[in-house]
Amino acid sequence: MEINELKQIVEALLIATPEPLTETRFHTCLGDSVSKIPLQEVIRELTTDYEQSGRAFFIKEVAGGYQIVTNGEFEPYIKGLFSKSGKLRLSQAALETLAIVSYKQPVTRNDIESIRGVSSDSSLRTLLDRKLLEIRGREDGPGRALLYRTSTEFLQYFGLNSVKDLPRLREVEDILAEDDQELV
Amino acid sequence: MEINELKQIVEALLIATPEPLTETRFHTCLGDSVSKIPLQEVIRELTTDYEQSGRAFFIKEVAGGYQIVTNGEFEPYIKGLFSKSGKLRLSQAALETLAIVSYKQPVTRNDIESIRGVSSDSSLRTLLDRKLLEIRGREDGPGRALLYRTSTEFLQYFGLNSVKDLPRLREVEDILAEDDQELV
Amino acid sequence: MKNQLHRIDLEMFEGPLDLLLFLIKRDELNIYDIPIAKITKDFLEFVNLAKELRLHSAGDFVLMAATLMKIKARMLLPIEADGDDEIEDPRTELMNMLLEYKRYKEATTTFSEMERSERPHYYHIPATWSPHQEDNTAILEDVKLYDIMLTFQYLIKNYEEPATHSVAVEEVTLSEQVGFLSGLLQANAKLSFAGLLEKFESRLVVVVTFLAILEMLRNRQVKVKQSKLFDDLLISRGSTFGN
Repeated sequence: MEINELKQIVEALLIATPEPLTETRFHTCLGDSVSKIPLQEVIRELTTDYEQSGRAFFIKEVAGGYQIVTNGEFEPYIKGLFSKSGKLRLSQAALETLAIVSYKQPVTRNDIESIRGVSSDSSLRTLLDRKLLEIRGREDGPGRALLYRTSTEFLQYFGLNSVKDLPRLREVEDILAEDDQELV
Repeated sequence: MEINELKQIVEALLIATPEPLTETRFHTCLGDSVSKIPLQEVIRELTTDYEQSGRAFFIKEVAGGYQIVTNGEFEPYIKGLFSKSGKLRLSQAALETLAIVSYKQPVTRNDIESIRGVSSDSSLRTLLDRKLLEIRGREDGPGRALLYRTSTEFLQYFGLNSVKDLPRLREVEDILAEDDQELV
Repeated sequence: MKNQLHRIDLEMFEGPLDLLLFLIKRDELNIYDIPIAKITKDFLEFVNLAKELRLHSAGDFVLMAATLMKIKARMLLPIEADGDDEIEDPRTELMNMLLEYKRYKEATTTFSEMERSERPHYYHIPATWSPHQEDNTAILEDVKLYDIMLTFQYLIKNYEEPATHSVAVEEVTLSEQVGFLSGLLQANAKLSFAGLLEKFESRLVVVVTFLAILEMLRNRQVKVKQSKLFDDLLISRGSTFGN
């Protein structure tokens, strides 16, 4: 199969897919029509096409695959499509909870609460409702507490390819040193 | 606003909209930036662009609005997106049936229907087809009705070791509990 | 300084640790050597001043107040160095909690920035009526365990008679606990806080009781003393008790 045909197929898949298009999924879709050109290269070609023809969208690498997203400049118009004028932002409490889960996962509610020093039911609920977190099994210990993890939606929400792409959790010494500098 | 700017805005809206883009919705999105060009004309121009540049998608008029869909010829590839997808896609009816079997297993079709209050034949069939449920044995009673349970695939999908690891209702209520009771 | 404190609202803080970090930063305190008496005083003052205590987080603030008082009491104990065993600073656990929390609080800023930069981009949502679906009912994308559990809860709530499903909600108010403590103090000259705690099973009751003690302390209905030997609180009648 040659590149132009592949470009069309990949474009169609990107338009139809409800989740990021991964290399594996792409090959499932191709079936017997084997291609020697890697998905990454087809994506690169499509990206150039979209840029040159002034499309209002681009292909984003996210959650281990590819998905079509709109260019940032159109946000003021797109907001009007959604009743609550666009995306709801997460509260500080929910962001704290997410930060803890993403670095320490899988974690129990107790783990979260002992770090935050405050009960975290309502943030957990918000995050589960928005599918940014998911329940994944139970702890082995005696309490057999439920375990929480981040989801694919989490990666999409923050535009990450994988949890490994998160900036490293800084050491406390670095943070404190910076605090001191601010004071001077 | 001139046609080229409008084309880009409409394209962005079509990419982001969860439901068909209607004329009314389009004007809500435009806000104060009034346009004298009707949506229909912008759509016509975009359609020509897509045809000329050999895009794999087109704009379809549906339910009183417009939506981007893939060209029919790519159907064979797109099917692959939905076969054994990494995500579980269920109808509300199937989800309800699955929820009842998960928590009340083993159950008969009768048990399910008396909780849901509607016939559940087709959701049971869907769930059996997807291998999320399985039939295991019969009830002892006089009717000897078939008993439904969740399958190993079900456990694997949700990362559970056993059915006992399902979140208990009490745990759910913890998370769902109202937390802004007034003290004084 | 005091007036500044007045304007602070409890809800500004994500919890007691957040408030402590604020106090440490504001007064340029050394996190590795926290002046526990000062910070306990400021913390308690803050908790008392916070006008609208919403129970959910107020409980966590009150528990922290109790922890701080416990540490303060331990700090007063004469240090009996055995030579071999090094005595742990009573502040260590709190310090570690604060340091750990600080790391995640810092990371929260990063998450906030990522959220902001992703905000203008919207993912393409494929047409919902797509012919790839088997039927026309609304398809729920990416069903999670949480959805299964919510659905079951919803179904079962609607199925069962409301009467058979009524949950006994434990209700306890501040004035009830004030009354309860007054009753106990009529009969006993002294009450041990630790002893009281053993009576209660729920954290909510503990919290409300502690708040009641603080309230009575403010009105001078009780006096609270900390024994030198134990870090327990001893509650006795105050100057306005029984008025």
